[in-house]
Parts: sequence; structure tokens; C-alpha cells
Amino acid sequence: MTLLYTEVEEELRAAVRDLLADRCSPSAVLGRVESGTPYDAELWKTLAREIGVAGLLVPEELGGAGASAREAAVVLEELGRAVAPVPFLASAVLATQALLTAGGEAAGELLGRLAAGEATAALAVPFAASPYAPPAPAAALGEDGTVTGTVGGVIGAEIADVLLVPVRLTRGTALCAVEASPAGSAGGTERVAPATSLDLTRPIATVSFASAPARVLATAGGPETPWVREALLRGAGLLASEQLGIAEWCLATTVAYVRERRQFARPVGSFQAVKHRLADLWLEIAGARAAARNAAARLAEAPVAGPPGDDAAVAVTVAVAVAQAHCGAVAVHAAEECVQLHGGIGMTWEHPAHLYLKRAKADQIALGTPGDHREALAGPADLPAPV
Amino acid sequence: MTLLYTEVEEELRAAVRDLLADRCSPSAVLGRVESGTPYDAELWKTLAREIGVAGLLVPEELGGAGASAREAAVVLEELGRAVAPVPFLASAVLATQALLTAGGEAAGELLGRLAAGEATAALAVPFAASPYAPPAPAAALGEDGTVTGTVGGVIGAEIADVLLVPVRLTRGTALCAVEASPAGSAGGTERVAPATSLDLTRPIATVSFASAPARVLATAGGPETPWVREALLRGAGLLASEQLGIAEWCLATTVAYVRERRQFARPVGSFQAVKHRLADLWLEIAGARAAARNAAARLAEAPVAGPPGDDAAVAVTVAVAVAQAHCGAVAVHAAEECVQLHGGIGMTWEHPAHLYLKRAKADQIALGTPGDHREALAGPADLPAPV
Amino acid sequence: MTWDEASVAERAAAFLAAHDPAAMNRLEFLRARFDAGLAWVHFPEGLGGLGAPRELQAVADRELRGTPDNQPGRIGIGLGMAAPTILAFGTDEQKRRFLRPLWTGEEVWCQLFSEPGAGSDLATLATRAVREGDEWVVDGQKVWTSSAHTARWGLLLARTDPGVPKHRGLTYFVCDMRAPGVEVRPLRQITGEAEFNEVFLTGVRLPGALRLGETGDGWRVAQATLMNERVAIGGMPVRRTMMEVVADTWRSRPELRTHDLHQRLLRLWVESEVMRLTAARLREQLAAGHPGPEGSGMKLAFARLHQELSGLEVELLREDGLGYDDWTFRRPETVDFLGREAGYRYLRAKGNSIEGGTSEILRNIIAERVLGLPAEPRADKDVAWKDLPR
Amino acid sequence: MTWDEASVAERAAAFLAAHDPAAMNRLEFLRARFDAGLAWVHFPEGLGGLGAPRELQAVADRELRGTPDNQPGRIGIGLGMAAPTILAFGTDEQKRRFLRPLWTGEEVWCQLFSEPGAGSDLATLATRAVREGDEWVVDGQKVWTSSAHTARWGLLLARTDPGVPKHRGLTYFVCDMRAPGVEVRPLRQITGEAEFNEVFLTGVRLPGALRLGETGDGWRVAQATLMNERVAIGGMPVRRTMMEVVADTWRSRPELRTHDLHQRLLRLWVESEVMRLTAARLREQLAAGHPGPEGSGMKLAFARLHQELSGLEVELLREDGLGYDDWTFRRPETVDFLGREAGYRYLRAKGNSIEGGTSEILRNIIAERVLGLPAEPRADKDVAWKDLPR
Repeated sequence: MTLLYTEVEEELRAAVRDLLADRCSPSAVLGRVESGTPYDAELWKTLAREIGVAGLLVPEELGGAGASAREAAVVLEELGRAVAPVPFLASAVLATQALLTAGGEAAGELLGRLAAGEATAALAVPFAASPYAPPAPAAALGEDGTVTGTVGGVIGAEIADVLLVPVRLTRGTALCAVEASPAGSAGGTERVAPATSLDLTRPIATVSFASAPARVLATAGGPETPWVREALLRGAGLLASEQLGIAEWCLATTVAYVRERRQFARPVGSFQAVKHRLADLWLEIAGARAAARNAAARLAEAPVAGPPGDDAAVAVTVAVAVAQAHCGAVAVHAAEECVQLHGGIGMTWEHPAHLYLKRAKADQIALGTPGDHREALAGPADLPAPV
Repeated sequence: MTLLYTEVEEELRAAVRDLLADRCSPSAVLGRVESGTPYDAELWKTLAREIGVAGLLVPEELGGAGASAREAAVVLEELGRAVAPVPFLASAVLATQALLTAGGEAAGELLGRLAAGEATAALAVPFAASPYAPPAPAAALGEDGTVTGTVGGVIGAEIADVLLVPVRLTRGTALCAVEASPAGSAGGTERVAPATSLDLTRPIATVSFASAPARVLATAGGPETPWVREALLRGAGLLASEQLGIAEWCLATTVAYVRERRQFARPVGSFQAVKHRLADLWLEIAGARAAARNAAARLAEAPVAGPPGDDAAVAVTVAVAVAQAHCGAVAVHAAEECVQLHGGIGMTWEHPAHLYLKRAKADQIALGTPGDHREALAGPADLPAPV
Repeated sequence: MTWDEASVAERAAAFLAAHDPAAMNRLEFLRARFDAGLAWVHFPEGLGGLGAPRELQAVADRELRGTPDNQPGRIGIGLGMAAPTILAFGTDEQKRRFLRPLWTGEEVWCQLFSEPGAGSDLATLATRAVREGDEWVVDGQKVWTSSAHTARWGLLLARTDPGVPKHRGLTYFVCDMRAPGVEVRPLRQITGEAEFNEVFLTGVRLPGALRLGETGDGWRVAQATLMNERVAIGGMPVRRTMMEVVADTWRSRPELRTHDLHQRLLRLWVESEVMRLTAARLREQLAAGHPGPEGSGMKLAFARLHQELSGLEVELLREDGLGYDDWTFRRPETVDFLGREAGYRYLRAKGNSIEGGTSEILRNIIAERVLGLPAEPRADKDVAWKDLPR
Repeated sequence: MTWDEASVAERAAAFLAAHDPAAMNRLEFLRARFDAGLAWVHFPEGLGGLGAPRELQAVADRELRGTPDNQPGRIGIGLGMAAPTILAFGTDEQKRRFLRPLWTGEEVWCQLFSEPGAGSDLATLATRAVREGDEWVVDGQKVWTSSAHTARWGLLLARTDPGVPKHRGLTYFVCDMRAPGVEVRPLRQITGEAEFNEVFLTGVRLPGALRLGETGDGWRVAQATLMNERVAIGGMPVRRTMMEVVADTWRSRPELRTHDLHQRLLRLWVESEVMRLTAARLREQLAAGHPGPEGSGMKLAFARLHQELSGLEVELLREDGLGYDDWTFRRPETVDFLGREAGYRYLRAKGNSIEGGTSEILRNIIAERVLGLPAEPRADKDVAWKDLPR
């Protein structure tokens, strides 16, 4: 296991970065945020099909790249660095992980479509859900095989062709797939209502189902939804790399600004208090890089979830929780320093800093807060709470 | 109620400060710390008798000054500023408050002796005890009226003429007074064993009683020891002023040093990172001053404990808890910055900074940690804990 | 005469007896109140005041409670900054012309100080004013100007002599916001709305009578304005504190509580209480005539506390924290943290450590003016402005 | 020849076959090991090495495990700082004379750099070395010198030309610690013990052969020493981490637990783990031949973590935290956080952000060398040392 980037990973990064430099500049992202189509479908198509990022986590036998969490993490670093409005995390990580955990033929077929870039999926679970307390299904499967219910705070639903819905059964739970109606069509049995979101580049939506036809992909006997838990935990681990990318952009942009900006006939970046704050931030980010790499490497080592409590599962949980506890706070800190050290210009809509601040703050809440992840470490670290 | 200092208070401060400047320089304190007599009995005698600080909290009808917590707080600021090795907090605050709460003739007579500077007392309760969880008495009253038991972590015992001991009864508790044997006498029934202490200027000791003759000053029917609780709470509120004095010395000394000390052909204090840290510290100390003054003023307004839960009692608890939660941390922060910004010289035994660091760290633990005091605010602030 | 509580109350009662607000037009009532010296009693007679001690204003306000007011939230810059500056540096003519419509709210004021290239280092500003006969011709760009789009007059700081060090070549003007060449554009913020404006000044001609203070003395005049700005920011009345808002969320949403959040909230409650006590102590010092240096620190503490509390609130809300109330472009006249949701508070509070003096500059001020620490070596003090590196 | 794992292992096996440590005097064994090139395999042949890649040292150490060692804790300055400096800048004669007894531990070394007036700004140091014939006469005072009282030799930086800017007038010497005029006094610390010394140099005469590097080139030589110092501090082996010590206290004392402490401890556990991972990643980069800039930050992080953890431990212990194990004046040869109690750890850890480069200086280094931020304006670069303000 290495915490460095492999050559293959660096090549993948370069490909993604080049594309984003071309097609996803800050001003382009800013131009899109208040439009009716917050996600950039064309960019996503290129990423998914030409660079092949949609199938990174999908095994080769199902038509994917058979890569690992390490490669997905590198893609997320770059997407975070560009606050790119594409559903990679929603479809190629969260939904894909749920399908991988579900297994079986129907899930396999769907994974093939996702990997090929033919379809995009969303997991109809609140983005704010914590892997340590996955929410009970908000929808139910009727006797006629249709799904009814409402889920709020879902990412990537507006652009999804398939919605993966955890549902209650009379006994136990299931993961269902609902095909989205063609855009613009009326009278569908499922509805995606975009919500006004803090994060302008990855908005959330409320998804409702009214007797929507569904395929059952997997079932579980107890109240748990293992596909959801696994998707949330692995998604949280990979989100750390997105947070790393956000933080790196914020630091680099701030450093570049304070080197040039002069006040009192000196570059602002020559003032010692500014230097020390940026040095501290750099150190936090060096830690974030190590922690995010470690989470990705641990996830890559254990691509299939073992029984909870076995050594590999504990190692994964610790790596994910450490990465999220650290990186979630670092991204917010970096974005806040970016706004502050840009002075007034950082408070304006036309400067992209706010896109990063909003993404970082939303990411801090997503998939468990830093506090949730710290709490989850009390057991594995053997630091019991007061009684 | 005012948060400023009155003229009378400023006069008292000047008298104490002048005396300490004469008789309690940092080098004098340093010279004493490893000697067999850590407390300065001569200095204490002058303070107690000539300036009259021992009787500040004692009503005039009992021979005291009939002053209030406000004046005691000002004395503590000055004693903290000088890390003076005198038992003011132990005798004139903690023991005195216990006696005032006990009431009755025997306690009154003892208060008169303390106020006159004829005797010094110590409350045989661990200095680390929290007012929100006062310890059960560690000693018991025998049928023959003697006290037996051991209490650790007591301040001021080495120099005390009278030890106030909370004891268990068959039913309920009592506060007893045990006269200490004359120094050097053998075969006493009470023993004070000095402990090696973090705080060199206010060491702790273990006090043992083996059938020591005692007078019962007050009794209580339940398991509580109201004299102890009240002494700890009021002591904690006043300790904030000592912490303020410590912090002020540390800031002033550091500012003076960095103004003079040159590195890179500039005063160290002209470097912006140093300036900003000291500005932040100054702001914390301004807050500490307001919080400590507020605690003293609230205590002065309610010199006698009301029934727990009445408005005045809640106001006192909030003021004390806020002051301790803030000032405890500020004094440590100030002392730590003092050591750091003095560079190597701050790490040496011959520079007095370490005396303040050790006092501040011990004070942080004493009479409830900052965490204990924050916790105590959850109720009055109506910020309930998770269930 | 020497005014006291009784005589001010008597004066107010006499004024009310003669002027029934129910029977009068609002503006006429306000003008009459100004003329009666009950606008700001510490101003001189004839200029809306009685020459009375400042603290007696509270008596006048109490006696006149319930009568029409001048909507202080809308004309804060006029009241807080323009009025004291005009009083201190204006000519008699300027005082007579400007103070009455300023106080009644008939004329709104704005402040034209900051520029894109001159924020913390205000004295380096580049807007030029060139004398032509009895007029001054002004060219430049200002930014962060609230109320510019509603203002009749602006407090303008401009460079009149680039050949001397930067602090010495500035002159202070009253800018006619209706003059040709004044263009106001809204400046949208990260909250979605635009409290502020950019103001472009192109060949704006100002008559000499609009100069405030001496030519070249602009920096000193501006200092008075800025001092009053910080007093105004520190003393702004608040309906409820940010702490109370967040505490209410905590109380009403027990399902959101965790030990992590609880410990952080208790810490912030203590900080909030300490700040309240520090401010109370400061007010006592001011009332006793001993203004303490704590004032410079209050804005610093206030900014940090606001930012930490609002950040905690968004995190605490979890799913609700991922939402936002409204990104619509708007032009609010006042800032109201409480009328909006958590996300807005979080974003708006980021400005608290920038506007009206950044937290970095305030720390410098505390370090140098309060603690007496030496200034940094400076390369820009004795160099002509035009020769400064840029 | 080109060395690899197999050939080094073979060499070690052959050496062991010829030198039975059970049958030899310890010092003779170490000298023989040095002569066999198995002391530091990356050093040249004849100087204790084989000219092999540095990472093969692990092979030699593994093969010779269990044989007498040179007590590296006692001679850390010699191994970590003197040896690489002598190797890089020494004459052949100096290398032959010093390296062997240095490695075997026969001769202890110390470092005579810091002075009371020259801490962070080391280059401003005032100790003078004046040439007299083939000798140098040294006068001055050094401080923070560990091992000075046991050392045979000292790495001395002294000013040989006060008439040039401070960095250019320095020369590097090996100081004979037995020479007349060298006086060593213990320097007691806040922990009660004295790890360090003050060293007074009065008319100390050093032969010209003890100059290391060129006259006036001392700053460059010293940089090599200091770089190796920071590597040595970052790479120090630890039996257990401070986190483990505090966690054990937490586990064994359930009655001391509170939610406040628990939340703080969880945060520090995460920080400790992040630091461990950062250090692991750094080692990987070094091994791959791409030393990353993270090294400069590790000491900074290490100092802060140590200080926070040890501060928490004392607080957590409550009544026990009010005690201290021992104030007796002592002269320890090594620092051992774990052999002492919480109070000692708390006080000793305060030095972590001062010794070997203060945290302030390390932040400057990160800001300037890693982030490329501009240096502060400097007044001392081009001024003769003797003309600097003091």
C-alpha cells in the first residue's frame, strides 16, 4: 500500500484536469449556477465516455474499468479543484457502490449501463445522511411492485436516468431501481423537485414517487439497508479527496493573490501574520492529502465489504472516519481563509471563491459531519465515552 | 452593580501592590520555591494584619472589614500578578467562606481570629474539587469527638493554625475545626505531609488525622456538605481574578520583552505574527477582566447563599461558571505564550515565567476545570445535552 | 443655559404640546423637532441640538417615543459618519445646508472611500481631483459604497497632490451624487444580494464650496469619519443576538443534538456572554468619561463570534443546512441577520471581518496603539504617492 | 563495486564470523565494525562505510542486531550533525581523525551555535575568533549546548569578520572542549533538570587545523549542520507516542472521563493519526527519491500535538495533575517523555516549539520556501554586522 500517487493515477489526473481546464473554468461554472440546468450534461458525457470515469469502480467483467477507489479519489480531487457540476460522486460513486453491494444480475446490468456512460444514476438517500446512522427507507414498495414515497436532499437526481430507491417491505428492506421519465415529459410517476441549495454547483432535490414502476435489485431481511450504509461509508471516504481538491485550489488561489496584491507598498503575502496563517493551512492540507490517500488506499484494498467488525472492515472505517474528520474541516477552513485573505473581492459574486466556500460547507455536512466521524472512532481507538 | 473598579478598590490594590513590589519580587519567590517553607509567613502576616486582607470577607460585627468579594477579587489580582506564596485564597477565601456558611458562635469566634491575623486556616478539601460535585467527607467523627481520616491535595495546610475538616456522621455530615500542633512538635494527632507540587508557589499537601481532637462547628442532615459547596463555588468565582492577574503579568512581561528583544535587526515585537497573537491575547484578557469583575460583583451582591435555584443563586452560578470557563483557559494561554515568545530564556529556571505557567496550569484544575464550569451552564443557559 | 434631565424633558413636553404628530405631516414634524433642538441634543443650537451633554439624548428620545422617527436604519451613514464629520470640519454654510435634511432623512448620504486598489491601505487611493478655476474635476472608481443608489450626497476622499507622500495629498469633498459623470452600479455579493455599489466618477465637476476641510487635509478629516464608523458598528442596536438565534434552533430541534455540537455550543455561549460583559464594561467606561481601548477589540470579537456561531448553525441543521432561502438578486436597504435563514447568516457574517476595517488591521491597531508594540518597517511613509511601487 | 542487499548481508555475515562480539571488548568490536565499513554503509570506504546506498544501512543493522551498539542516544549530535558536516566539509585529515571515535562513541560531540543574543537570528552571533599566527583565539558565550559537559569536541560557529554583512563574516571550527578557557555551566530548565549548558569561551586558542571549511564560509557549513539537525529531530525513534500515553491514562481512569475531555481527546487522536500518515507519506517520498516539503511541517505539527496532548493529560488527571514527580536538579543524558509523569511531559513539551528552530521560524520557512511567499523587507542583509542596530 502506498500513500503516493502512481503513474497511472497521475495520467488519469492529467486527462481530467486538461478537460476541466478547457471546459469548466470558474467563469463557466459561475455562469451556469443560477440556470435551470445546474449540472453540465455535455461535460459529464465527455468525462464518462471519453475519459471513462463513470466505470472506474465497475469490474471489467461488467463492462467497467476495474480500477479502484484510488483512481476514483484522484478524479474527485480534480473535480473538487474545479467545483465541477457533474454527477460523478452521485452516480459513479454513491449509486455505483450501492449497486456493487447489491450484486445480482439486474444490478450488474445497470452497472454496465453506467460504466458505458449510457445512463446516470442517483441514490435516493439524503446527502446529509451519516454512514453510522443510515436513514430508514422513506419509500415503500407496494404489492403491485410500485414505489411510493418522498426523499429530500438528494444529489444528482435532476440529471439521473435511473433512481435507486431504498424501500420498506412488510418485513425487511429492498433496493429498487426506478427509471426516470424523459426530461420534459408530463405525468410521470416520479418527480424531481430541485431545492434552492447552499452549494450552487451540486444542488440537492426532493424526489417523490407515486406508484412508480420499479425493479427490485436486492433485499435484506432486517431493518438495515446494507447497500445504503456501504455507499455512504465509501462515499464519505472518497469525499475526502474532493475536499482535498477544494482546499488545494483555495490555498493556491490565495497564495497567488497575496503574492500580487499590494497594500502599504508591499505584497500582502509578505506580512508575517498572513504568511503564518497560510503556512498552518498548508500543513493542514498536507495532512489532508495523507489522510485522503490513506482512505482511498484502504478502500481499494477492500473493494468488497467484509462482515462488520472484521479487521479489514475496522481498518476501512478508521481510515474513512479519520479522513472525513480531518478533511471536512480543512476544506471549510481553506475556503474561509480564501474569502478572508482576498478581502472585499472574495465577498463578491463574480469571484469564484464563494463557489468553493459553499461546496466546502455543504461537503462538511454531507455523508456525516466531522463530529459524527470522530464519534465513530471512539470504539476502534478504544477511547470510551464517559458513562 | 458596576464592572469597573471603585476608588476604594484601587486604593486597596495600590497598598497590596506596593507591599508585593517590596517584598515579593520574582527572584525572591524563586529563591523560596524549593525551600522547606514554601509559604512566606512574614509577608502573610503583614498582608493580614497591616493591610487587613485576612478579614475582608468577615463582617464587621465579627471583627472583620465587612468588605465584599469585590475587594477580595482585587487582592487576588495582585497576588496572582506576583504569584505570591501566601495563603490568602486558602484561609481568607476558602476557609472563611466555609465558616461564614457554617455560622454559629464557634465559627464566629474563629472568623474573628482569622480576621485579626491571629490565626490562619485551611479547608481540608482537595483543591481540585469541583463545586458541582463536592467530594464526600474523607474523614469521620468518632464517638469520642475526635476526627480520623486523610485528605490529599489541600492548599495552605502547611501554614495553617486551624484545619477545617468536613466529616461523616452516622447520619449526615459536619464541619469540624482541628487545631494544628505547634510547628516542630512531635506526636500530634494531625499531620501535614507536603507533596511535590506542579505549582511551586502554592504547593499541595496531604493532611491526616488520627483521633485528632476537634470542635464541631456545624452539621447538616443529608449527605451534602453545604459549607464545602459554597466555599468551592465562591472560591472558584474569586479564583478568576487571580487568573486575571496571572494573565496580565504574562502579557505585560511578554510585551516588554518583545519590544526590546531584537532579531533580524528588528524588535521581535514588530513582526506581524507576534503582534497579532498578542492582540488576540489582549482581547481574551479584556474579556477575562469583564468576566472576573462580573463574578466578583455578583458574589458581592449575594454575600449569603440563597436557596439553590432561586434567581440570585442562579445568577451567581452563571457568573462564576462563565468567569472560570473563560479565565482558567486565558491564564494558561497567556503563560504559554509568555514562555514561547520569550524563546529559550522562557524555558529556563532562572526566568520567572515558569512560576506563572505552573500556577496557571494548577489553577485550571483547581475548583473545577473549565469543562466542568461549561457543563454547569447547560441548565441555566437552557442548552440541554443530547439524550 | 445648562441642560439637565428635567429641563430637556420639559423642552420635549413643550414641543409636543405645540406639535401634535397626529395632526402633522411626518416630514414637517421631523423638521420642527430638528428646529426645536431635539434631534441630537448635544449638537449646537440652530443645528438640531441644544448644546447639551450627549447622554441627555436618551431623555429626548424617551419623551418623544411613539412619534414619527427618521428611520435611522436607512440613513445610518448620514447620522453616524457624515453628521459628526460635517459638524467638526464643515463651514457654517455647510452645516446649515446639510445637517437638517440629513437628520430628517430627506437626503441620504453614502461614503466614497474604498477603491479596488485601496482597501486596508486606504491612504493609497487613486481617485484624482484636479482644480479648475473654482471647481474640482474628479475621476476615479470607488467600491463597497452602500446606499450610493439612493444617496443625494457622498463623502468623498480624493487625491489632490500625487507629488507628496500618500497621507498628505488627499482632500475631502462632499460629492453631489446627481452630478453628471457619477455612475452607480450594484455590486452583487456571495449572499446573492447587493448591499453595496461600485461608483464610477468620470469628469465629475464639484464646486469649491463642496470641499470639506482644507486642501491636503483629507486624511485627518477621514480619520474622524472612520472613528465614528467603528463606534457606529460596535454600537448597532440588535433585536436579538446571533447566540440567541442559534440557541433557539438547538432548543427546538432535540433530534439534531450531539455531544460534539453541545460542547462547541457551550463554548460559544461562554464567549458570547464574555463579549456581552466586555461591551457592558466598555459602556460603563465611556459613561464615566474614560473610554477604554476595549472598543477596538469588540468588532474583532463580534466578527469571530458571528462567524463561528453561524457556521455551527449550518452544520447543526444538517439536511436543512444544505438548503438556502433565496439567491435572487436584491438590493436590501439594511442588513438583517434574523430575517433570513442560517445559510444567509453564515455567508453574510464572512463580511464582518472585512467591512469597516479587516480583522487583520484591527489586530495591528490593538498591537500598536494599545500594547505599544513597534510598527513594522515601512517603505511608504516618506515616498511621494506617485513613486510608490504598485 | 555496486552494493545490494545480498552483498551487504554477506559482508556483515563475514564480519560477524571473524569478530565474535561475545569474545571481544565492546569498543574493539565497534572499531572493527567501523573498519569493516559497516558503521554507516553510505559513507566512503575507509571512513566507516562502503560507498553503498543509504537505505542499505538497514540491512547491516538487521544482520548485526544483538551485537554491542554505540549508544546512539548518547552521541546523537555527533552522529546526526557532526558526522555529515565533517564528511561534507572536512579535510581528509579531519575525516580520518574525527569520524572513527565519533562513531564508536569514544568522543562525544556538542554544538556551539546559539548565543543569548542570537537565537532565531543565528547569523547575528557575536562570538569572535581572531587569527593569531596559525591559531585562532576565541571569545564569547554559547548557550543551549547539550552534552557540552561530556563532549570532547564542539561544532563552533564564530565571527571572524565583523566588517561584512552578518552571514558572510562567519567561520566554522571544531572546538577542543578541553582547551584552557572553555568553561561549561549547567543551564537549569523549567522541568527542574539541566539537559543543556552555557559555554563560556575566554581566550580559547584553536590551531588552524581545527577550522572546518573556508574562512568566511561558516554560514554555508552551518546550514548543512542545521538541515541534518531537523532531519534528526523529525526522525527520532519513539518507543511509544504521546497519544498512546494519554490514551492509556484515559482507559485506566474511567472516573475521570467527561464529555468535554472526550471530544477533545477524539480530536487529538485524529490529529495524531493524521500526523502519523503525513510522516509515513513523507518517508515514502524520501525513499522514492522525491523528498517533499512536508518535512519542514512535521516538527511544527509534532510540537503542537505534544503540547496539546500533554496539557490535556495534566488537566484530565485533576488532583494527580497538581503533583509533580521530582524537581531535583539533574543532568539527564537523553530526554525521555515516557519515563516521567504528566507534569514533566507538559513542561518539557513547551521546548518542542523552541529548540531546533522555533515554530515561528518554521512557519516563515514554509511560507517562503514552500509556498513562495515574498520575504519581509529586511534591513540586515547588506549592512556590516558591526553596524547593525542592537
